[in-house]
Amino acid sequence: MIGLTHYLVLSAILFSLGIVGVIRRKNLLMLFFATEIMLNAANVAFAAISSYYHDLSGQMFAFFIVAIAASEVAVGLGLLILLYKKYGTLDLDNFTMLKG
Amino acid sequence: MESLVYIALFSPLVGSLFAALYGMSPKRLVTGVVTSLLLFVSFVASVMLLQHVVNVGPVRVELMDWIVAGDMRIPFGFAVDQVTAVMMTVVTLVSTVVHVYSNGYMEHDKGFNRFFSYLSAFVFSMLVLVMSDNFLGLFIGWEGVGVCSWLLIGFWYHKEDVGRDVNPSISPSWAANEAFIMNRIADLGMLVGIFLIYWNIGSLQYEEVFRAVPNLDHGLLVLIGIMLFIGAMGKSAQFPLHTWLADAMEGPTPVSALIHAATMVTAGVYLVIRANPLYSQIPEVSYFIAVLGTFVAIFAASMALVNRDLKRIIAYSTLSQLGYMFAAAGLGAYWVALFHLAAHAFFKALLFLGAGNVMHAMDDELDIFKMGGLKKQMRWTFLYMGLASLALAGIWPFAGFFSKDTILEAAFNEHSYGIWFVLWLTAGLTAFYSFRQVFLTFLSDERYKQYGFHPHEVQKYVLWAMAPLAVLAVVFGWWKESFMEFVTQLLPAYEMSEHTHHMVWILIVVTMAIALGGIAVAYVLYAKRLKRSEKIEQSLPYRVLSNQYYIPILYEKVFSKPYAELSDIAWKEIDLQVVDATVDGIAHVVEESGDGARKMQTGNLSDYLKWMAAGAILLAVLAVFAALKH
Amino acid sequence: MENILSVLIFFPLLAALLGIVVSKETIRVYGITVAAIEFLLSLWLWFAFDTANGGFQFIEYIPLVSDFGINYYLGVDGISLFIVVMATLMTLVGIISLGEVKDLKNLIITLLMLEVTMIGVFVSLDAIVFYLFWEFSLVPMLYIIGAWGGEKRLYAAVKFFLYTFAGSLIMLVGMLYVAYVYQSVAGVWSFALTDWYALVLPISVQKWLFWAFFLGFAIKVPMFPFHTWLPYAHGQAPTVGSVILAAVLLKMGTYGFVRFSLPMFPDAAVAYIVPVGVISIIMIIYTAMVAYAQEDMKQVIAYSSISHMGVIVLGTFAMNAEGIAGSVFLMLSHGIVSGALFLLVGVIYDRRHTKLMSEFGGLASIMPKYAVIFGIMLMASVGLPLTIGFVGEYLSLAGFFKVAPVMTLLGGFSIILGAVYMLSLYKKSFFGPVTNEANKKLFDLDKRELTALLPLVAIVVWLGVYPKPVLGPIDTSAKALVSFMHEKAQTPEAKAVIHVSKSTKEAR
Amino acid sequence: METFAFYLFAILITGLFAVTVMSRNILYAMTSLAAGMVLISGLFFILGADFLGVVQLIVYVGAVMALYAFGMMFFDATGVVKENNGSPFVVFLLGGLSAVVLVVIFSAPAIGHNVQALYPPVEGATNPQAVGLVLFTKYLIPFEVAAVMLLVAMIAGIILAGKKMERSLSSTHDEEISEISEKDKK
Repeated sequence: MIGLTHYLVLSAILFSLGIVGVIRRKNLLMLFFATEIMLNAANVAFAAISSYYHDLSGQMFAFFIVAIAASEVAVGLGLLILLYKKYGTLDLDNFTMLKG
Repeated sequence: MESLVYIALFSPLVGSLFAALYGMSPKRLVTGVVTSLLLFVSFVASVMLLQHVVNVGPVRVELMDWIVAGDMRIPFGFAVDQVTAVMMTVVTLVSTVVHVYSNGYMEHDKGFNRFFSYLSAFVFSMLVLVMSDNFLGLFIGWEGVGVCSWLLIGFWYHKEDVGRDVNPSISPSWAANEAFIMNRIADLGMLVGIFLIYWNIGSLQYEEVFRAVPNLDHGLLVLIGIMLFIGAMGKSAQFPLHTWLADAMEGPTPVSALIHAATMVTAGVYLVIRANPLYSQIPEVSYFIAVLGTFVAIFAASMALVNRDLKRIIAYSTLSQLGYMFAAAGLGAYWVALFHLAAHAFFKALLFLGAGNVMHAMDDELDIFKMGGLKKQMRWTFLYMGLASLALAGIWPFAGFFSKDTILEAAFNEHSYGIWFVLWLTAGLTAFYSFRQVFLTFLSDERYKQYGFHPHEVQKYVLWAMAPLAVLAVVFGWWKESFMEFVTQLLPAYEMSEHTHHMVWILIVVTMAIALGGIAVAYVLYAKRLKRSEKIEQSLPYRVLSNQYYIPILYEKVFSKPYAELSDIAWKEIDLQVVDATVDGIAHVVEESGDGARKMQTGNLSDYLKWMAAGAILLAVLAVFAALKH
Repeated sequence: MENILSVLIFFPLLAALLGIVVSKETIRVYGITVAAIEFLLSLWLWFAFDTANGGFQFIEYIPLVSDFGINYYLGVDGISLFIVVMATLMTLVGIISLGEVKDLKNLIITLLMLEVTMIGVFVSLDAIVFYLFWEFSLVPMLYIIGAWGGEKRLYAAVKFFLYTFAGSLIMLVGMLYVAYVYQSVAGVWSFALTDWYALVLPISVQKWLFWAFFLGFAIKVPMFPFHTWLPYAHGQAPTVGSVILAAVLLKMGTYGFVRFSLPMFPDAAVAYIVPVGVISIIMIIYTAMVAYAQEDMKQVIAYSSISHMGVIVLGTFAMNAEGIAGSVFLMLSHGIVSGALFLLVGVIYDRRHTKLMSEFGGLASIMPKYAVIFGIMLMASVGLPLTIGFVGEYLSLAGFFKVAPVMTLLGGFSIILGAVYMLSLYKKSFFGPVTNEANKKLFDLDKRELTALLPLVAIVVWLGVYPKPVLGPIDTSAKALVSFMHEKAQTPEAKAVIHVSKSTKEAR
Repeated sequence: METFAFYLFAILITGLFAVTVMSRNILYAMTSLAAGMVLISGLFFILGADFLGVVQLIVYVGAVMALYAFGMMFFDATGVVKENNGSPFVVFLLGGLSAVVLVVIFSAPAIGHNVQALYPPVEGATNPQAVGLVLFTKYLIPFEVAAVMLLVAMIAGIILAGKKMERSLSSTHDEEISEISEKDKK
């Protein structure tokens, strides 16, 4: 029988995959992909909790997360395009303006 | 009578403020004249008060409250009783003479007006000191005279510091600071004494304190007595706080006459006399005072034996005479101490003023080896100084004879033969060094000629001004009986035992003999001409004496220098290197760690994300442990 | 004029804001006028003050955050009254003394803001309001040092700020804890000092809180070994900054002892007389020695300030009316005297642009008026009777003698060592021949400088001869404080040490 | 059946996302991401969150992936991405650790069993109906805010990636910008 824990563990694994992607990849686009994975992992957890507790709040949160993900992609991609136009690359190693 | 008290007290202050108005302008005769007149007014008022006290009794006035806090209530209260009346008369008389004298002496000085301002301020402080009816009021005067003495010793402040071998006092400003600081050391003792009195008796009024003294614990009284005496030691330049007095001779000579001979330095004696109800309860402290006084008497006299400096010789003799006074007071003969104090004020002031005349004539030269034979040019001065020296040496019928002889009698009477013997010996030394000085200055060969001096007598009015002192130096002793009757209304009477009465003539003869002997030795050695012997001058005792037992050098080596070095260490090594460095070190650690942490800021987003992930994991782990704990 | 205290606080604030639109030419007149009006207002406060009443007067109370018991709660008693008057006086004197300074307008506005915070500290009876003013006072001073200071001004300003700030944070923790304890006892929050006074704390708690407050105050005082910010601050601050810093800001620390530590933690205060006394004595003797070693006139006076503050702390911990009244009076006298001394050093610095004593010598011959006023202030500083310095020093030491005679004897070294460094300063700079050519053409004090200095000279003499108008109200409040402490103290040892005056007992 | 579906989906999603994270080719990465998201919607359906599943399909797989696809046209992203992936040790340590910790946390039996549902699904309504009821009553304001946010994001996307992309408005001075706009008016 599949319980809540199964879903949560799956969500945790997916989230960690996202973390791996975020810290491993240097291409900004790939970073975006990894963030999407993390967001989806959260969604899975929310949906599962919502379902097992019979409470729609979880789905609501998941729903808003989807909205945020969409906005993020829209703005983020715009920024990425600007960045690419300006520097011709999306490799993070080339952006070290914040160096302290 | 109240108004007389205020007139006597405040006219010097008015004079001082008046002169201060012209303090920065060039010489105006009017300041000298006005202050002298006001001093005379004060003197007249003092005499009238004296008369009033003789005929009617003590006067008490209270001006206003000064410090009121907690249970402490200290008024500006003034009481004129027998002792105060005597002191006031002596102080104002000598001050008046010195003021008039200074008009001549300071004639060509740039700071003429300033000088009179200081001088009158001093008299005011001295009057506050003697007239106050409580210990803190006395302390006002006590510190006030200290400051005026500082101002006056350092009067010629523009002089440069020179080495000790050129001038043992280094410079007027140095001597002034030395005097002030030494007095401060003693004042701390005095303050502690005052605190002890306040917290154990609850008042600082003489009346209440002395009323309460018999009921107090003996150990406490000893402590109070010692503390107050420490204060007295500073002001009266007793060993070991004596070095400032000789250096104070850097001040103008009238100042030396007034402050460092006649009045201020006797304040310590006055304090002991004033606190006689206290000191008569603690014989061991009194005996210590007597012994110390005796020691200082011979100690100072020995330094005077070889000194070549006209003023320093007199300064040492002052020190020595102060020792006599303390000896008398310590032996319980308070009225004798007061009597000697008054007599000493007259003849010592006269001696100093005479020395001032000589300095004036010799263009401020002080070395008596460069003088000699001055009696031709300075007949009156010679007369005055001769009289004063006779009085100092204690020759009948001059004032010093009566007072000093009574002190010796008292010592004999107390069976303190040691004290008697030392004082007796000192009498001989005193006679010797004072006449050594007189002979070397006024008789013997005219050595000044080879140094190109052209001595001349001072102005007539100056000589006239000195006359009252000269008269008193001669006749004051004749009033011994009436003086005793008067002051013993307040002070304990001192009765000689039968035995002493029998011995009294023998004592007088013995004392006179040694005094005359001293004069005779001085005559033989110095009256004809100055004979200097290399061998004696190179001998160890001579060098020890002429270097004041090396005490000033010792103080410099033991106190001043180490203090300065320690201060430097405290600042440069401790304050900057330890205390401040610790503070800066803490700041540095913060800064360094910040600088170290800066390396995390590579500017690469990946690294930031790694740090973030690590932080998030850390938080999650913490959450796990927190959950496990519950 | 029921709300005179608010007027005193907000008038300079408004005036400072208005000052922004005042033209540069008239700003000096404007500043002097504002400061003078403020001073007159504070004088009015003094005259309207009921001297027979030892408690708080002119109380104002407006709830700010009533849920947490934070209120706009003001009031003065005899202890704070004169510090307020001195703060307004020294600001006035400071503004008058300003010479040709760059950016005068901003300086005057900053000084007025500083005045706001200083008065706020001394009149607020709510811990939070007190703390706000306490911290705000750092900001104008930071600007004054940092913008108008000497070469190392940034270092000095930052050190001043961070050091005092760190201390007061610990004090804040203490305050919050007291409020917390109050809440747990009374059920409601309150930061009102009068409520806190009524709170009897367990002795173990008192001891911790005592040190928390102590650290905040001690750094401000500044007590050894937290004093090292002061020489830098003084050394780098412009004259007017040093004047205000020495005269008023340092007093906030000792005032804090009197206002907070003593009535709130009487048992702890008694228990810690010995450590506090030892620190004070180290501070008196050690800084006096350091002062003697200095080469810079201003540093001598800066270190002498620390030394004198030691005597003030001794008086505060005397636990009797004599000592506390004496220490409060000494706060005033030290404020006026050290303020004047800093002004005097500023005078010579304006002329020669150096403060090193070795550069001078023989100034008494060239600048006699200057030398006279310096001399008077010097004598007041070393505590000569009949000057303002003596009364407070004497009473403080006399008071402390009751609790610790031997320590008082050591503390009394201040009168000796004070004379040593001050006289040596005077001798080095004023006596001796004029050796430095540059000094020969110096001109004496001008009218502006005399206007600033002569009132201080007058006060020094007046309060030295007749301190009663000031000492009286202080004494009344000090007596009230001591008898309050005596009642509040729990341990018999503390009750034995706290000495209630006979007159108070009789009145009861 | 459900068990089988869950494990199938779980393994497939994990595998696909792992490809996304590891792949050097952006196109592969994107494709596997899209596929993974489709499968996630499958999970939603299993959980009975029909509406969310549909939204997931439309928004993620439809809109977002389409956006990425369009976005990629701007980049030279067809080929292999050249990256300096740093030390894999740190990466996998952190990733592994986070996985372990999260799994530990989530698998812990600490989850409450008597949780009161705040907004239980309306009896008898289908999932989209129930969602609609809650969304337009209790979550109306957040919903509107989200809508505004989407609008803002849309405008921002257009502005950022829209015309005059050859000029960077954020890194030019104010004067230059006004100059440019004046030129444009002419």
